[in-house]
Amino acid sequence: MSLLADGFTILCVLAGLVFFAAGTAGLLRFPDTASRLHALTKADHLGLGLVVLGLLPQMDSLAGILRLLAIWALVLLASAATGPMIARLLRRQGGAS
Amino acid sequence: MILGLVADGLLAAGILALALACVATRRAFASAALFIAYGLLLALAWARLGASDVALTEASIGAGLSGVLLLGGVRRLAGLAEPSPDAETGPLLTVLIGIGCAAVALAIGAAVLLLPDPAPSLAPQVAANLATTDLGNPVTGVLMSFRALDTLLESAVVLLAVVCVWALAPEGGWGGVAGPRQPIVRDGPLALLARVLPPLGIVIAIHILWVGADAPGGKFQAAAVLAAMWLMPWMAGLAPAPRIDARWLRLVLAAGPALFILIGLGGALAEGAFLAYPPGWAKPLILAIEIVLTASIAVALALLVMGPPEPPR
Amino acid sequence: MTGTIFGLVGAALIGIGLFGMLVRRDALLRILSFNLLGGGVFLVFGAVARRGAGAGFGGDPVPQAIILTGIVVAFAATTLAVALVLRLAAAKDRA
Amino acid sequence: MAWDMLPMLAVMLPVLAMVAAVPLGARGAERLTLAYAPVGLALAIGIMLVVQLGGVPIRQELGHWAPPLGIAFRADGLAAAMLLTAALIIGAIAIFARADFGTAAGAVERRHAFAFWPLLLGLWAAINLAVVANDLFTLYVALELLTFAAMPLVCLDGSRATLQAALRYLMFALLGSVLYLLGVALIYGSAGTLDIVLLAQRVRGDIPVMIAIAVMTAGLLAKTALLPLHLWLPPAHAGAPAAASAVLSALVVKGSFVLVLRLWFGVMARVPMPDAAQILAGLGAAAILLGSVAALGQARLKLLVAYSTVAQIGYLFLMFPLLAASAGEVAAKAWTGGVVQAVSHAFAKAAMFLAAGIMASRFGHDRIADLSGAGRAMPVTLLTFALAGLSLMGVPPSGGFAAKWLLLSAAIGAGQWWWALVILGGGLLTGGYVYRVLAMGLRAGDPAPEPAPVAWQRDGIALALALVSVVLGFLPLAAFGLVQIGRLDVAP
Repeated sequence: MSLLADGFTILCVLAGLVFFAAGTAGLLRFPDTASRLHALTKADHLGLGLVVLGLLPQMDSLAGILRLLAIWALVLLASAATGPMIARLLRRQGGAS
Repeated sequence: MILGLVADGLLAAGILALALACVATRRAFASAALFIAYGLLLALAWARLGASDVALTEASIGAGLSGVLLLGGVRRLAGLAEPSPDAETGPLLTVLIGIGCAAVALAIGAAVLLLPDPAPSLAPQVAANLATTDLGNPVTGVLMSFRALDTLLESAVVLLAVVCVWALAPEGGWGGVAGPRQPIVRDGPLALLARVLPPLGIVIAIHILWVGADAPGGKFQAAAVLAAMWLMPWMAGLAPAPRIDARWLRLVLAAGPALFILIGLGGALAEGAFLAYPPGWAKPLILAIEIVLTASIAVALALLVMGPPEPPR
Repeated sequence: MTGTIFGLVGAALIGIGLFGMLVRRDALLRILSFNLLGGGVFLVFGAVARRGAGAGFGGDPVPQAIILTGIVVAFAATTLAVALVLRLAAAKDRA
Repeated sequence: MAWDMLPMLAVMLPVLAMVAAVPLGARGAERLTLAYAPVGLALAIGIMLVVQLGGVPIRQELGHWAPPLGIAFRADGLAAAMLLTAALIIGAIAIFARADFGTAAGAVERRHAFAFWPLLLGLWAAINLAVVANDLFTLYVALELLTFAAMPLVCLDGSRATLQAALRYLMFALLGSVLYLLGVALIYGSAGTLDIVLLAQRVRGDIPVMIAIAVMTAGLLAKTALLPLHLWLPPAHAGAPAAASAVLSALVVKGSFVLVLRLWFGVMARVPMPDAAQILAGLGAAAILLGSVAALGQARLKLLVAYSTVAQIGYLFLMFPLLAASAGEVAAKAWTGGVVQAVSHAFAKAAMFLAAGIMASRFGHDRIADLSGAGRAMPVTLLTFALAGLSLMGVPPSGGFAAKWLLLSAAIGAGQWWWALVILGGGLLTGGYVYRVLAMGLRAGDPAPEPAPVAWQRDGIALALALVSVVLGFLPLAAFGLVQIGRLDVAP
């Protein structure tokens, strides 16, 4: 059981890290702010989601599980708010990168 | 072990790179943004150093509130359209200062390496005496009992800082609301955050305060979160800043330090030493101080970020 | 080991922050540098705390509590400096 | 008996008053300050008596936690002298400042009136804490409290020039405190305690401690404004309102100076550093000579007085090599001389700044060249300036004379005659700039300015402070034995 859980954790966290790496690469390599933003938010949501998912079986209490989920939800909320704000700023500045 | 070292090395490299970038760039906005990232990495470093309480404080105050403050400062300074008239430091002087600073860094590095081994530590003494305070978190024990004087004085320093910031109010601003007027944002992402986040944040702050007695957390971290939950609707124009001459505001500001001092003086009367808690009363008294102090510090931190009152346009 | 690594990072940050404070002419950049310098000093203190780990604690709690106090005081100092810089710029604007 | 509570009360009551001042508002804070001033003075006198009669420092372990885990207050003779000095000067300033920062019954609260009183109380608390705290980190908090209270006093009038001076001061002060804190970290890492008495027993001259002392001293010198780190002082002290200038010059720089003493002759009591002490005194000598010359060249009275502070701070550092190189009676003379210099300069400089302020408000300017007629129009003010000047010059009998004579004979006794030459040369230069002002004031000038309604109390307070600085010189030498009590560098 614990072997299975550990395997699940390792797989999920590794997959999450791949998304983080992809997001970071996008941030560095993409030409304009809009697509950078896109790469960052999409990849990070999935990356963090996978990391949180992977860590869930490692928690030994309900409180820990709730806290992990709360972290994920708060990060989602924050980036859901900041992404459009940056995009809006971009539009106001005339789309300059 | 090896993995830990690699993590430490990466973290160290990241912190140094961000700090260098922060100093190298001449654009204040970029510098402030880099500083926030630096603060967050620093919080991770604190976690690695086994100092979770400090990590929380660094993330909330060192990176969070300082970041808001600095970014806000950059924005408002740009609004004042003040071209920096001062000349840059000359290249020769820059090099000389650089050499001097490198020498200082090397000397401090050498001092760190030459610290005695085994390191002197008060951890055993804290562990031995923590039981008398009924607290489980040793850092809270130090802050509220063994070295309670520092915490008390610090709360007074924060209050004095509010007086200082207010003392910088321009002519005609006295008696108005703290800080610049914020444009009202009715919809959009900021308005959403400003409406959704505060109830959540307040719950989290109370949680951080409550667990602080036994786990990482406590009044400073909780106060920083509470201050942020006030600042966000303020920035969205949804929650007005208070008038600085409001009686309730000044009473809340003063309540925490005043209660702390009065309980300390009570200890002097009852137990023969300032800040001595009567046996069995340590935890309830500490909790009472922490709760009131959280309110005072939260208000003070928010007012510090808002800035001095300004004359109406 | 972790303690020593971050102690050395702290020493480097002190050099970087000091350099920024002395070389930069823009007041806000100086305040930022002051914060870098402060972060370095706290890290050196953190290294000291880490080295003193024992009695079941991950670090010596006394310096940890001192750092906590120090971070709050440093923040208060930063707000003061920023408020002063803004006030000065506004005074220049009017002049 | 609970005499051990006195130092704690001398610190915590002004903190409590400062906290209460915020909700009380400008008028309430003003009355609270004036009501507390005699209490604070009584506490200081009580501490002095207890220390003097008992012959040992007053100690209290806060919360019954003994160092190294806990924090102790320790009021020795030096602390008692500084507490009394602070209580007298701040009490006098509080009365003096009512005309500028008072609020009439029913009047609307004004910004500078709201700010001044809690700042003054905070400054008082910080000075008291800086002299009685025995823990290096508590002293750091005291330094920050001092900076926060002093900085807004510099720019209370809100003009561009004073804001600029305040920003420069703040940058120096913040750099100074963060360097001090760095040293605290290294000392804790080396010795595992921050209690000065314990450190005096534990510290040996190993490298981390020496580096710590070096950075801490550098930071504190920036706050004390010892040449070449003095650049912030003249604009800051000259631009502030007279009452604020007086406390800044008289007391604030002394706070960080006492910390240097605590480091060199407390923490490092067993580790003499004669070479470094020579450097420190060399900077002091340069400050005396260059500061006095700069004062001679100033066109404005308040700047002249501020540069005089730069010079007088220099004298404080002459005691370091004398203490490091000698023991017994010679060292005792050097110690007493340094402390009496700090105290007598505090009174003389407070009086001088108040007198300069009274003249400036009467004339509407403080250009020295246009002060003719001051002697006829305001004889008491000019007399105050002259008395304070005599003490600064070191003319007998005055507190300044006692200080300089003690330092002089300690220099001869320690075989370091060159410092004696500096003291004499500094006295002559001081005479020069004081004479410049007096000569101009005594010249029968244009029709004396209209007798503006300057309250006689203000003149009286300034004169009283100047008289104290002179009367210190009449005290029998034995009275100064107080400041020897509790010296850690001679403890067994």
